[in-house]
Amino acid sequence: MTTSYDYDVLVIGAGPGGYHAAIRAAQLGLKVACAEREAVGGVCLNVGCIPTKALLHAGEQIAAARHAADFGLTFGEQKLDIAKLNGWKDGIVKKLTGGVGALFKANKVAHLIGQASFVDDHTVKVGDKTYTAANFIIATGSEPAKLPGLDVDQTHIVDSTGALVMPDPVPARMLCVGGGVIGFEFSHVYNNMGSKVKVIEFLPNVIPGADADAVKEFSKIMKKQGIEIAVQTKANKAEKKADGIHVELEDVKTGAKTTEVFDRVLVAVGRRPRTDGLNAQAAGVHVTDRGFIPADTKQRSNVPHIYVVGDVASNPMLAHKAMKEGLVAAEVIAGKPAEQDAVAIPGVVYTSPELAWVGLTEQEAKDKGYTVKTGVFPLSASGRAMTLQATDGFVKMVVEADTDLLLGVHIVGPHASDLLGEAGLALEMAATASDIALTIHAHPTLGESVLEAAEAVHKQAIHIMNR
Amino acid sequence: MTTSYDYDVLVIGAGPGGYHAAIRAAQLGLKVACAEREAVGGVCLNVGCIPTKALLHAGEQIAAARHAADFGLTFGEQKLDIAKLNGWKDGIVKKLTGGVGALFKANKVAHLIGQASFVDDHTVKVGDKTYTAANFIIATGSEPAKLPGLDVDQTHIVDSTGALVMPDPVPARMLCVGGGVIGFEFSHVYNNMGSKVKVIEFLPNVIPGADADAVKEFSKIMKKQGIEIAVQTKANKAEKKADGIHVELEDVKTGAKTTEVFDRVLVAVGRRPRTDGLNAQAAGVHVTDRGFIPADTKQRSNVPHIYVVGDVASNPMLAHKAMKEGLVAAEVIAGKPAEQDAVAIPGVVYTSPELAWVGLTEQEAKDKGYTVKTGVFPLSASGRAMTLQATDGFVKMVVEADTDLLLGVHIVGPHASDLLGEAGLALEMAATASDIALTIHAHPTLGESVLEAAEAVHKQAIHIMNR
Amino acid sequence: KPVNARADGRVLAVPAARQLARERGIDLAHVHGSGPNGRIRVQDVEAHGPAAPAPTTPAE
Ligand SMILES: Cc1cc2nc3c(=O)[nH]c(=O)nc-3n(C[C@H](O)[C@H](O)[C@H](O)COP(=O)(O)OP(=O)(O)OC[C@H]3O[C@@H](n4cnc5c(N)ncnc54)[C@H](O)[C@@H]3O)c2cc1C
Ligand SMILES: Cc1cc2nc3c(=O)[nH]c(=O)nc-3n(C[C@H](O)[C@H](O)[C@H](O)COP(=O)(O)OP(=O)(O)OC[C@H]3O[C@@H](n4cnc5c(N)ncnc54)[C@H](O)[C@@H]3O)c2cc1C
Repeated sequence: MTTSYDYDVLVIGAGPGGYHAAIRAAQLGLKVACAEREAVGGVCLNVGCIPTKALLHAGEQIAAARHAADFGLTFGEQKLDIAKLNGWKDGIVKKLTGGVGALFKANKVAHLIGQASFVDDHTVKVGDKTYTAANFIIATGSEPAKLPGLDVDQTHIVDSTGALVMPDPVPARMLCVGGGVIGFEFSHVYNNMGSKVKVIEFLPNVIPGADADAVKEFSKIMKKQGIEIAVQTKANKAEKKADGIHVELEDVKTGAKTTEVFDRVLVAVGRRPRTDGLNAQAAGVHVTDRGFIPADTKQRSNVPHIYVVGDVASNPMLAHKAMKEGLVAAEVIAGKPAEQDAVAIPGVVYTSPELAWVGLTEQEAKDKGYTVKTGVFPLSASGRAMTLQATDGFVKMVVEADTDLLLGVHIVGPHASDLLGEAGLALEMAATASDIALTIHAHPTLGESVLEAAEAVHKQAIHIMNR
Repeated sequence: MTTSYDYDVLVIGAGPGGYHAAIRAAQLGLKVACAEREAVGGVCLNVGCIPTKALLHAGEQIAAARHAADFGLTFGEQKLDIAKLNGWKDGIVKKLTGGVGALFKANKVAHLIGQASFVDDHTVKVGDKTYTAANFIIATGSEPAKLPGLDVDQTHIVDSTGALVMPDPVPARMLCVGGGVIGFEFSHVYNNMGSKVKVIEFLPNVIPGADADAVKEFSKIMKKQGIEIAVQTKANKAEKKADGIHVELEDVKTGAKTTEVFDRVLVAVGRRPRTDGLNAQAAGVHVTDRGFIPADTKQRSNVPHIYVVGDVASNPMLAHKAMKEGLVAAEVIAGKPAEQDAVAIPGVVYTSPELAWVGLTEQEAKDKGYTVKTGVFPLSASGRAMTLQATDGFVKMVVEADTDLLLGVHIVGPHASDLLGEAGLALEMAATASDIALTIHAHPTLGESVLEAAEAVHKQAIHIMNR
Repeated sequence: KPVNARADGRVLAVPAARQLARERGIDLAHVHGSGPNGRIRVQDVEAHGPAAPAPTTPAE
């Protein structure tokens, strides 16, 4: 590509969407720059996917040490050095963000430090300098939604970013406002670290978007682990007093109000797209009322040479969707036949057990007019799950009745996110339940439960009675 | 099927091959019996797959507690109650074998207790009674191979069955004769429980059958964990003395002999098919010199109504192969179009990290005449692996160069056995590396490393530089 | 005329076949899929015969 522009592609934002786009564009021989105003890696690496998983792992190790007593392994007094925990987590973040920086260098992606604002549809200003580019990829991501009445101070009342810094001591009483993925991941961490955690959710169900049976099983397990869950409940206001944070809770059905006292309140009520400072209108780029910049399946905005990927483009706000879209945008710009044509985008709650799914829920499939068959295999019948001390949960498969076509897979269980690999590939390959059932799965593995769920669709699972 | 026989199908042996065959035959409406002379569940449930995985999990929890110090979690003195450990393991076995018994009842499979011997090709004797059947399925399994000079007493010198009972105290010095899957699983257990373990292997490489690169990585990690490995070494004889078991080791290249002293010696030099007491010749069933009863892809022996499945039929001696063959035999008898047509049979070493593979190794693919491309993604570049404190290992993909057809996947890493689900389905569905690369994999998961290995085949992995 | 018409409007094709069809400018709705449920594999796209020129996105 020869142009009179400074760059073939200028990417705005170095989160997963942006850095995937930048690196792939560079791999394809384009001259690339990537502007970032905060830290390379975006929300995902710095204050999202990665640090949460580090804390979740630490919390799970605490729980595992407790469960080790079941097989005769006991320990003397346990000590958690909170400063070291936070440092370990930060070290992983640093390693990964440093890695992205190194990949930029190695791939010759120019890293522009500062906020990018459009001047016109081929020009941005980053700090004092202006740059021109033939194409832009907007990857400016998202930020936590706010909740009136609960002002985040990142100490007593925190959002997901504040919650990532584990305080010392661990708060005795924790309220999580919002029963979505992020809320439950933090609740699980704090619960394992010793907090008494309560989750409130406005809607009738937690983890909106997940299969109803899976959510039911998941909630049951979370409650068994000690997390209190109150649905159809909202938090009206919070007040710091000497004995803690007084939060007014309201039952949304009856309107009944109560006040409860906590030591830390996490506001995790969703995320909203972020376009502040971008000056999109200078480029003629359309921003919706809700702040999104919509894209077509080639990731093009309304301005054909300005692409948009990741959280700022659309829901679901997930890193792997951003990555895929980043690759598509880069390839389309390079003249490749790429398209965001994913059959399904997986979702995971990285608690222990995990809740992971890909494809349609049973209800979604019915709503779309499919005649549906399902197969469920409980992990209580899995030998591998027993040896892992993790028999809570199941694999549920949703299948089109007459064609056996796989529509969705919903897993509550250990390593559920690892099992999604097979489920996701199966959906993309238009596999049938038989394709999975006829594939040898190693014994003894958790993957056998995926096989058995497929067999259960045909009423032929071996390790349960098929009704 | 209406016959004048007592049963439509009589299965001999209630290991994974036999019990899968019996249950599937019953699901398909046949009148089924299953004879078993020892314990329902066979080697796999009683003294194989399951109890080893229980011990492996326990050992890994000990290691995990040690590594928890990295993130600030420390414990006072650790105590392992060996009796409780053995009891926990036995409890899992009991639960699973009890489960198979219950499934027999619920599926109306008659459980015949005792050794089955053929009287003629439609009759067996079990204990005092004789039973006739229209079809038989031989699923008599295998037993540990013996090594001259090392007589198993199940206390000092043990085979895999003896090794399953963890002695109190844990032996200080342990020799494992045989560097195969079973040998390494036990070595890993004992090493984690505090033994100083040495593994010797006659061949130039451990884990025969696995990809050479994967074995190299695996050996490196096992050594790093403290296991001593000596290849091209054999054990000639062992003598119990006051200070331990004196074992004469021989370097098979130089012939040099040394004597080393151990507290426990495990003989894990392979397994051989088991047909003792079966009186196969009375039914006209052909047994090879090496003791196998060969089967065709419909699992038929040379006598068309006598089927054979599992370890007694052929290598590899793996439970999931036995299960698949059991299902095939039952379905063929029921008139279904089943066939053992698996593209690949996965293999797993359930150490931590695991070594797991399915399909062709790079060398096998070359030997078969394929032009091969490979892609490798190291777990040291995986964010998920970092948060799991488990960055040793890699995913390696072997692909046909011109067609992109996937030929094999080789994984050294945490949860490798869970990741095999995707790899196995991909092989069975004749997927290409592109199919995997184009499928969205949830972030942050270990499955992303499978995706990145597929991208690496095309020199387009994102998180490493592609040479 | 589409040879692939499912009630849900989906054309069942593996990812690599979708990619190849895009590259060759072939509408998958007109490709005969040899797999179960008419699932289209790479070979099916190749067997579809000479393709129309791909509607490429010229890089600027
Ligand atoms: C606590 C938490 C946990 C999460 N866990 C997961 C998970 O496990 N899995 C998952 O898939 N998703 C997870 N997510 C969501 C995930 O982080 C986002 O989907 C992902 O980061 C979106 O990537 P992106 O590239 O679109 O944007 P972002 O990651 O938000 O990156 C956008 C970047 O653009 C920069 N930027 C914005 N405007 C400008 C400008 N004008 N000029 C220059 N730079 C600018 C920002 O500084 C930022 O670095 C989590 C989120 C949170 C908050
Ligand atoms: C320590 C160890 C670990 C292992 N780990 C794994 C693993 O992780 N994964 C894996 O895939 N494989 C593993 N294996 C191998 C696995 O156990 C075998 O492949 C599997 O058990 C074979 O199943 P089968 O049904 O063919 O025979 P078996 O399980 O051997 O069962 C045969 C049954 O037949 C009975 N029997 C024999 N003769 C007669 C007769 N004449 N009359 C009546 N009953 C009879 C026996 O008592 C036995 O119960 C392991 C093996 C060992 C020893």
